[in-house]
Amino acid sequence: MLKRRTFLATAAVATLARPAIAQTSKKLTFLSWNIVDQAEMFKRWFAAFRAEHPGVEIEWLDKKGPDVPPFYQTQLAAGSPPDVVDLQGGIGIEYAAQGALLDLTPYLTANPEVKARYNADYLNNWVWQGKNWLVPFYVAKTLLFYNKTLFQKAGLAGPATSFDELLGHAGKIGDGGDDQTGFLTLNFDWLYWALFKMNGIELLAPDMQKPGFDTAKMAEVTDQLAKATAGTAINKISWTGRWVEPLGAFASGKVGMLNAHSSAYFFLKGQGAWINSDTLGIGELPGNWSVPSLHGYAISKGTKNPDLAWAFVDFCTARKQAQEMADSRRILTAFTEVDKTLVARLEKDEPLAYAVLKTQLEYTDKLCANWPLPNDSRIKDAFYPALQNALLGRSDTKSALDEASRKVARELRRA
Amino acid sequence: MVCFLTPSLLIFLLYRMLPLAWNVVLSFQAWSPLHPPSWVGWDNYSEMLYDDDIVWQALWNTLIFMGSQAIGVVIALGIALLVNSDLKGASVYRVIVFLSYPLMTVAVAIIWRWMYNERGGLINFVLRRLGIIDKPIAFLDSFGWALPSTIVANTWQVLGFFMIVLLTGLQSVPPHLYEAARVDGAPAWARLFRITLPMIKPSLFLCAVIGILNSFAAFDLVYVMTNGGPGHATELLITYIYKEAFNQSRFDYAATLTVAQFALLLVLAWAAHRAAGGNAGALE
Amino acid sequence: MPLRSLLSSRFFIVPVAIAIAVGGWNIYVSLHARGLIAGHVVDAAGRPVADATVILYAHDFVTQAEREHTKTDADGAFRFSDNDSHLIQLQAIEGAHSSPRVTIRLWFRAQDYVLTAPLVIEAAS
Amino acid sequence: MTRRACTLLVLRHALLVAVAIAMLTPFYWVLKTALTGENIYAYPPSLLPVHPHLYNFVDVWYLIPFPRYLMNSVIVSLLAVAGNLVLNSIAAYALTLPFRGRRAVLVLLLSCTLVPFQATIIPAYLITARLGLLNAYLGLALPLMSTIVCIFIFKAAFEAVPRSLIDAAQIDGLGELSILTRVLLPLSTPAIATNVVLAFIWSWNNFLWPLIITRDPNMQTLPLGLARFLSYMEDTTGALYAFVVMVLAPGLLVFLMAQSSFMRGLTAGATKG
Repeated sequence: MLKRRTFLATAAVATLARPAIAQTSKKLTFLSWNIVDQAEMFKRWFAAFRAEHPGVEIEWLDKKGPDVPPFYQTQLAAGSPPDVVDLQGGIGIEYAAQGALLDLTPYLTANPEVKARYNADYLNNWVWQGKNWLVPFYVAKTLLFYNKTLFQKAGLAGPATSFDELLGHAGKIGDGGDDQTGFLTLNFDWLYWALFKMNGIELLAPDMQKPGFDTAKMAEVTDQLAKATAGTAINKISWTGRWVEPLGAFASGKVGMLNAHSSAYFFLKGQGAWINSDTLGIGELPGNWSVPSLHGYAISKGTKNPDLAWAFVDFCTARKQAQEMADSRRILTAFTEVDKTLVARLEKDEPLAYAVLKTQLEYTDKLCANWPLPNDSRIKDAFYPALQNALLGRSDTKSALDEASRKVARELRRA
Repeated sequence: MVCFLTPSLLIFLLYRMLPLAWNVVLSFQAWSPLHPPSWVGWDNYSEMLYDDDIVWQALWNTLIFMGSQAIGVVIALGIALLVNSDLKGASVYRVIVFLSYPLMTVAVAIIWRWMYNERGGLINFVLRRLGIIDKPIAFLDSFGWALPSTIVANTWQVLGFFMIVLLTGLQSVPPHLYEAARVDGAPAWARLFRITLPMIKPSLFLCAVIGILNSFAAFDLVYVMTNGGPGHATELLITYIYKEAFNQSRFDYAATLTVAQFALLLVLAWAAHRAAGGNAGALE
Repeated sequence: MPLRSLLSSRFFIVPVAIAIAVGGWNIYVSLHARGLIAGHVVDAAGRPVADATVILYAHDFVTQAEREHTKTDADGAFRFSDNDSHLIQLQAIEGAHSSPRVTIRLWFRAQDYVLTAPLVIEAAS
Repeated sequence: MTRRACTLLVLRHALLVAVAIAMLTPFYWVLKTALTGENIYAYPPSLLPVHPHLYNFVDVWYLIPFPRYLMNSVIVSLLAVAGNLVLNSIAAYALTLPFRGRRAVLVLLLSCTLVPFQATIIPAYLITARLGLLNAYLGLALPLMSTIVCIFIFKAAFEAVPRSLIDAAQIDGLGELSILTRVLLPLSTPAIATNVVLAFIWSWNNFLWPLIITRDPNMQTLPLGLARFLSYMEDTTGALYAFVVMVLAPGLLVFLMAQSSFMRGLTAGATKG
């Protein structure tokens, strides 16, 4: 019986061990960040790009968000990084600081019309040491969703204009009983930071070398938030939930306000049957502060043909493709004309989506928590757990903030 | 016939020993994928011991996780004793208890994450209906409950394998010992402690080794279920190594942690082997 | 391994049974997958509505994309002939009035399906 | 049957039924959620599925190329199982024969089990790249082709075979390999069954290695499809749980088919020594 099995194994070895990636004339690898639902659109783009650049073969890889870093780092170590990669949030600057990405400034200066496409505030999110490292793919920033029915029930007219008024509103709704809570925020990356920025609190000192948050005002604000979280004003999931839990809680209709970015709207609409123009209010946090959550195209420095990679990025962010992307996913691309046409179209078709996306075009000068940090995830990992302990009342504010600033200072020294 | 060993040894060399050596060398260097490695001697180790306090929480969680395997072994022993007889439906119970082991850990993590859910979850529903609690507990989001919840999920999956290993031990105990003990009128618990337990010590050793290995076989479970839990409440050494290597792209520091974990596991395995009467690899 | 005991062992019977079931199902699918969707449109009082527009939305992942629309004939009947989705929604519109979107879930793509209940256009939309 | 023995039996069965219920509830719960149509976030959750339907499975079938992922997983598992049987049996046979440094090899093998796979991703990837097995079934299966616990299971089974049989075979002039195939293996079919099931389970479960080594989507295995599905559908609808059920079904089917010889293998065969 053993003989037949060994024969099977050797046959398998011969047929199935296909040669390593076949080297064709010109190959371009594009690694995207969990956007496989746009497969048809990408296939059209690749076909159009191949028509313009004959003899180019495009290999498209798509990985789930948390799986992009391990895959990209392994490819980097093996010396075969994907030519173009879609990166999210602070990872762009981190990989640039690591020397993994190609500096795009020369390309942008050589093609001013490409640079002119983008909303400068969004483009400047990826400037580090005076150089541009990524161009926008699709962008979002936080806004305030509020439950109009709960607002009317608690006798509130509209969104708050100051931090204390915000906590006041949250308290009123939280007291409405029937395990209602007043305010909820997403907490991945730095999406909650607008709460501190509106109180004039900075994470780092102006020279970005020392922590800047160890102030009395920070302690006072953290105490207020911790007290609100202990009660029913702020829902605890704000500080522990990831993506499904907080949005699921708001979609259940029991939470007064939600601080989240525009792509959260489509998840909410799918989840909450109660959501329509009359029940879901759209507004800004006090002071119109907001935190960006951006996706951008980056080119790996290890690419074999940088010009082809730039041609691909230029092609993908061109007017036609960006419009297609904006229309199909109803998200902004930071390409000013494209976003305007999308918002205009939505004004007629979907008033609610229009209200959400309109906020993404306003107050782009008031973006915060977008510091170009080469070790963004390390600073986040040093800062957030300590803050989380204080907010959930697991440790007193003073010691939590001291520990946070000690650890952040150490990370800054090590960078 | 030593050449018979070479294919297996080759695979272990390629995928276990060489990577371990690579990690050991790297733990004395500072390297990121694009820069040439530079020797830094014991810096990484000193950082691990003095500067980094997450590693101690991860170590503590891992030890708790390994310790909790003992609970699984005790429960499995209880079930094995119940099932290890000529009971009519014994084989059906055996299959049911073992049914959870061949499952895909990612699937088990999703199932249990859904059962622990605050609103739609079964556990909260049953507890509230029995009146044990009045407000739902967010098991996977609370600092106190997160680790025990992952341990319960892991025990649920591994229980079957422990039961089978212990069954092999129980069935190798010659029956005449029990008759002799019964003739002398020894009570049930005396038979258990004086005859059964000493005789199945090798199986207990194997359970101990599997329990130790589980601390990194449970990577998928913790990664999908809580991804380190609220803060670092369910951070195991293995998830922390993964995060340091790939999220923080600090491969040199992750290598140091790997070497430290390997040393810890070696000591624990040696201790379990010493406690089980010193016949390593003899799987009775 | 004598052939007879091999044939009667479960490792042979179960895979063959599965293969037969899958084969049978595929044959059934190929016979019934012409993409025909047929139904009637009536108004609140149950009278067929002629010349009403019926829109077919196909489910593509998160959003509902409008695929095609057709007109009802004299006695309110309509037919689509090339639906290729397994999850569709139908809505009848006549002037300012429209019927609620009816979700139809099919067992496989392009399954031929005749609506059991007609699409009802309320008096006031 | 004295009254006391009878109550003891009833108690034993009651306890075992309780254990069985505790072990089976998660299966029931995921099946219920896969069938249900209602909003799975509503409280209180219903114990019986609310207007159950099977359309979630249809959605999943068209959303994720399930047959392709299933085929990939099966091919990798078969390669791993075949590799395991061949390599483990010859390695275990070599370990039963005394040779210099045998204890050293035993300790080496035991310490190899303690190296966590997650920490060896980069070197393993570099080695596989140099072997040219990236994005190939063999590359996916190679690290799983030999497992140390299974070598020890074979070793125990071979040592359980009485010496006299082996000596007789040697007298008849059989070579090493034919001793293994004609004398030892036929006598340790339960150990083979254990090897098949364990190797299948561990290769079927493998999530991280395929993630790193596969490039194009149609080379991915089931765990990757599941983790990918989890990412954008999250647990919003019953579809994710329908996919979990579809992923579990093949593994359970194989196990239920092989469980009789597997159980016999672990409980009776491997321990006569």
